[in-house]
Amino acid sequence: MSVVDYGYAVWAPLIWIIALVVIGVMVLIWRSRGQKSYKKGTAQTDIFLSGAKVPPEEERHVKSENIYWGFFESLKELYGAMMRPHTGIVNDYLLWFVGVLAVTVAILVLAG
Amino acid sequence: MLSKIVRTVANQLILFILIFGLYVIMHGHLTPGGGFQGGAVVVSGVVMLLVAFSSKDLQKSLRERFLSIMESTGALIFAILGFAGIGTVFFYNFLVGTSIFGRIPPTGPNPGDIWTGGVIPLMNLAVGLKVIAGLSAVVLAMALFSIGEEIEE
Amino acid sequence: MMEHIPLNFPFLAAALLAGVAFYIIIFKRNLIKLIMGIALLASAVNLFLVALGYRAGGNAPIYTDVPPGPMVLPVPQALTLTSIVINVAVLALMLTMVVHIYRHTGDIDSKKSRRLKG
Amino acid sequence: MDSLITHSPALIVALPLLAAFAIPLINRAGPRVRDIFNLVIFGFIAFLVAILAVDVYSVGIHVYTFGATAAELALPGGYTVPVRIMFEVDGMSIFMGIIITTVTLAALIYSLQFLKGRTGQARFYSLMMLLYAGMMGLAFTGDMFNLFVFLEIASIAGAGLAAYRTNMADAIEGGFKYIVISAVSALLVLFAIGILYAQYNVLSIAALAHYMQYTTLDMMALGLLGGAFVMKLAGVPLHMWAPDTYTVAPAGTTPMILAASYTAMYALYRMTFSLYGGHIDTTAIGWIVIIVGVLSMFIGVMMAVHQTDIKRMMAYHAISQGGYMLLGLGVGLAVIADPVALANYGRDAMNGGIFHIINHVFYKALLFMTAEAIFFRIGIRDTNKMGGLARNMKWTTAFYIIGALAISGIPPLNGFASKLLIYESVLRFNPVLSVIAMFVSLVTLASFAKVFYSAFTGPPMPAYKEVKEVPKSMIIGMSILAVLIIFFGLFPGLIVNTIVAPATEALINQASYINAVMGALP
Amino acid sequence: MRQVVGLILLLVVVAFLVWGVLDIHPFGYPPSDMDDYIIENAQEETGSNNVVASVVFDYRGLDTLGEATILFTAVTGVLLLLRTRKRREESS
Repeated sequence: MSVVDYGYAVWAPLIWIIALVVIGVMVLIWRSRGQKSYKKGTAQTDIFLSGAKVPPEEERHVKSENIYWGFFESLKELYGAMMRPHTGIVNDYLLWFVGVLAVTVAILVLAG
Repeated sequence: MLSKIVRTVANQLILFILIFGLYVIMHGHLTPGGGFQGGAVVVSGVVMLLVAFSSKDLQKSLRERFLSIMESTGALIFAILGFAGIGTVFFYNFLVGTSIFGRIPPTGPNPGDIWTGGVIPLMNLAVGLKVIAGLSAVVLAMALFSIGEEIEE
Repeated sequence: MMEHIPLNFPFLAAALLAGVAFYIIIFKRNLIKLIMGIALLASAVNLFLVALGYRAGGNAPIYTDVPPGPMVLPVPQALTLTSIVINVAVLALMLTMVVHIYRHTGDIDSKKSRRLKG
Repeated sequence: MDSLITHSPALIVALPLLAAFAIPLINRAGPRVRDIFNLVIFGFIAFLVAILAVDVYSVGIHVYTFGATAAELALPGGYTVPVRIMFEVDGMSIFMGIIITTVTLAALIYSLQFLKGRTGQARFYSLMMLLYAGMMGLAFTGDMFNLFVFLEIASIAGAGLAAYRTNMADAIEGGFKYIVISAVSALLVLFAIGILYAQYNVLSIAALAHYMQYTTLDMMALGLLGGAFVMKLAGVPLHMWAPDTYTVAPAGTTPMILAASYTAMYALYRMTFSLYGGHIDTTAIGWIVIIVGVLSMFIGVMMAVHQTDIKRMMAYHAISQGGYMLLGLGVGLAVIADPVALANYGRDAMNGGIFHIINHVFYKALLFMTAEAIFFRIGIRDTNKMGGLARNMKWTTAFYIIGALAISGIPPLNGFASKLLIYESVLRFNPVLSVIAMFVSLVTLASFAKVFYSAFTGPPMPAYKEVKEVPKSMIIGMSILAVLIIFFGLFPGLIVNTIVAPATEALINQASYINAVMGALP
Repeated sequence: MRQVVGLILLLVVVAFLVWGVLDIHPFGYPPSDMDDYIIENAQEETGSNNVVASVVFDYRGLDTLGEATILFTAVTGVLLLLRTRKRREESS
């Protein structure tokens, strides 16, 4: 009932969840056997920026436009090419529409 | 607010426009025309009044609340006329053969009889009511909004 | 196909009218002209529909005092009636939105109303 | 009861119309009465949809002819063409009906407290009912011109709702773009209908499919229809209106406009499978659909990961997820001609594509609702200015996590099941497409993790110290969808065998769709 | 640039439309199974002399309901969008 059968394999979520629970329990057991030298509130948990002054709390949040900076930096050309058509002018939307109509009708009439 | 001549002529003319529009609505099942066309004729008269007089003066006699209620009523009458045939199926013309609008004309060309058509004249009336109210409301609301006037909910 | 050309001028007119409408909605930045182009496209489609139903030498399909003879097809006329009213409704809504755009931006150039892009 | 089942297709479309006409009158009795009226009548409509679904799944295609002397009488006596409008409800139609009804119910409950203290509530609910009626009519109808009429109803109501916040300039702009592209594409649909009518002088879809000669004109009509519906369903490169409109639409209605674009996708499938699918080689059409789908997946997700506006990012993800559905159905369309490939993987691909529609509508509706909940509380959509919201909006955060995991295809949520079906079957059709699909899924996870980090986690922002959780009705509306997502994820086999497989069968089996109307004509 | 591309695509579409519409049945001689049925039986079935009215309100009544609905929708949308400015500010 909960199993999807396709071609040569199946997907059974309940079995997957059981396996996940078993693995999680094992991981927790393993973790509990680690060494307990971590203490809250001591100097262990302070932030150390190689001696520089630590900014206050609400300024430590990384803005979303800075996340994945390297990804966008390396794909700059692709994004430049992809941003160019997105002009936001409604006439351009309709021009794309007419272009797609031309291509589709041409393919279907000449090939179909 | 146009000149006195225009206002006087409009005052006299609106009566004939209304009568012609109602004629087109009521004879929709016999002659060219129907609810939409006749309603459009009547709304053209409303637009003439809007041009002749200022939209504020028109708002005093023609209120959006009244128009909105009238439009909902027309639409409801039309939908309920469709529902009324639910005994057999939706939109079944259940009035043919009955005493109201139920006569069946002879096949082929004939002079025509107002008491024919089943639900069609009633639907024409409902649609005409709806079109008159709706389009007048749109025109009036646009005119009032463009001069920054209040539009009641 | 070629033998239809002397007869099919109404269809040809509809197609060319649609082409003019496409030209307007692609190249005219003025939003009011854009709406005019859409209205023109609607008229082209309505002309096409109502021309489909014409029968040579036919009367209007209304039996009240009609001379005997063939009748033109009634269904395309009904479809055209419906489509005309639909286009009236669409145009009313579009014009309302253009009024609002003019209120906000003080301009009806489609280049000016592009806050949402990218 | 039997008469109720017989008339249910008409009632499902007519009752929302009656409600929409009556709401401006009922509003005079106070907002509370109006809300109760909305919920009661919509509950009854949902009940009708349920009994109609049971009837369709047990009996078969349900034909309802308007204005005839009997509901099942499709053809007039002694004639071979249907003259009256008829509704033809098969597995695919009722599948769309179930999706639309669920989303609308959630949106209605969500909007109850979202709209509190705003103007124009009566007209807002009236437009909501009209949008629902338009979508249901578009899903149920078996008549070409009627399809155009319902398409216009859905478009106009959606544009009016999208521009609801008239004090924001971008809201008006989004609504205007939506109505413009809807009007142009609907007019091209009407042109294509005229072409088809000119050749065969019938308007019923089944009769057209029965008499279809597949001439050049028919191919041109198919091109016009396909372009128009791709525009409506926001497939790349015709997708640019979708982020603008989805971004500005008010809370409850963004999922409904999303569902409206998927009813356009349903119309595209109805045209390609039921109207044209029969006797021609549909490989070219299938490949066009596949290319549009792959482009949508890739460009949609690459644009989405770059956005900083939260609703705009979700809108681009809607485009990219729509690509999955087009990919699955396109594979099915490309191999529908040879039965071996269809039995091997084509049917699975179509199952995945159709199953992905319902999954995607549910979790994307949930995500849009969470985004609107944030906007409802802090009044901004820019993720650069957000931070630490999870401290105050716990329910919203939980729902966002569920939706984000589901859309990224993390097991055991429902997105994984449909995506797995698509991967496995497309792999056997063309491995490259499958690899692209998996890459798109990875980038999806990355972009949602980005928004989760910047909006919900992080140190407490001083600006949002007093942000409260959203009101009850919004939480209830969101939790309905969340529960459905988890259920669909845990029991995918049940859903696939119960409602997805009949939809696939209804699309593949064109002859039954035709015979339901034309009977045993030669 | 944009002008050139737009014109080329526009001409392609218009050329296909012209080619298509020249292929339709000759003007004035349409195929007419459904319409002949309606013209013959409209008077008995609906009792209306105006065949177009009988098509609009009886044979295709649902389309007319949808049409009236669209008009209602547009009026509702217009009145929704044209709320007064005072109310619009507090509705933000």
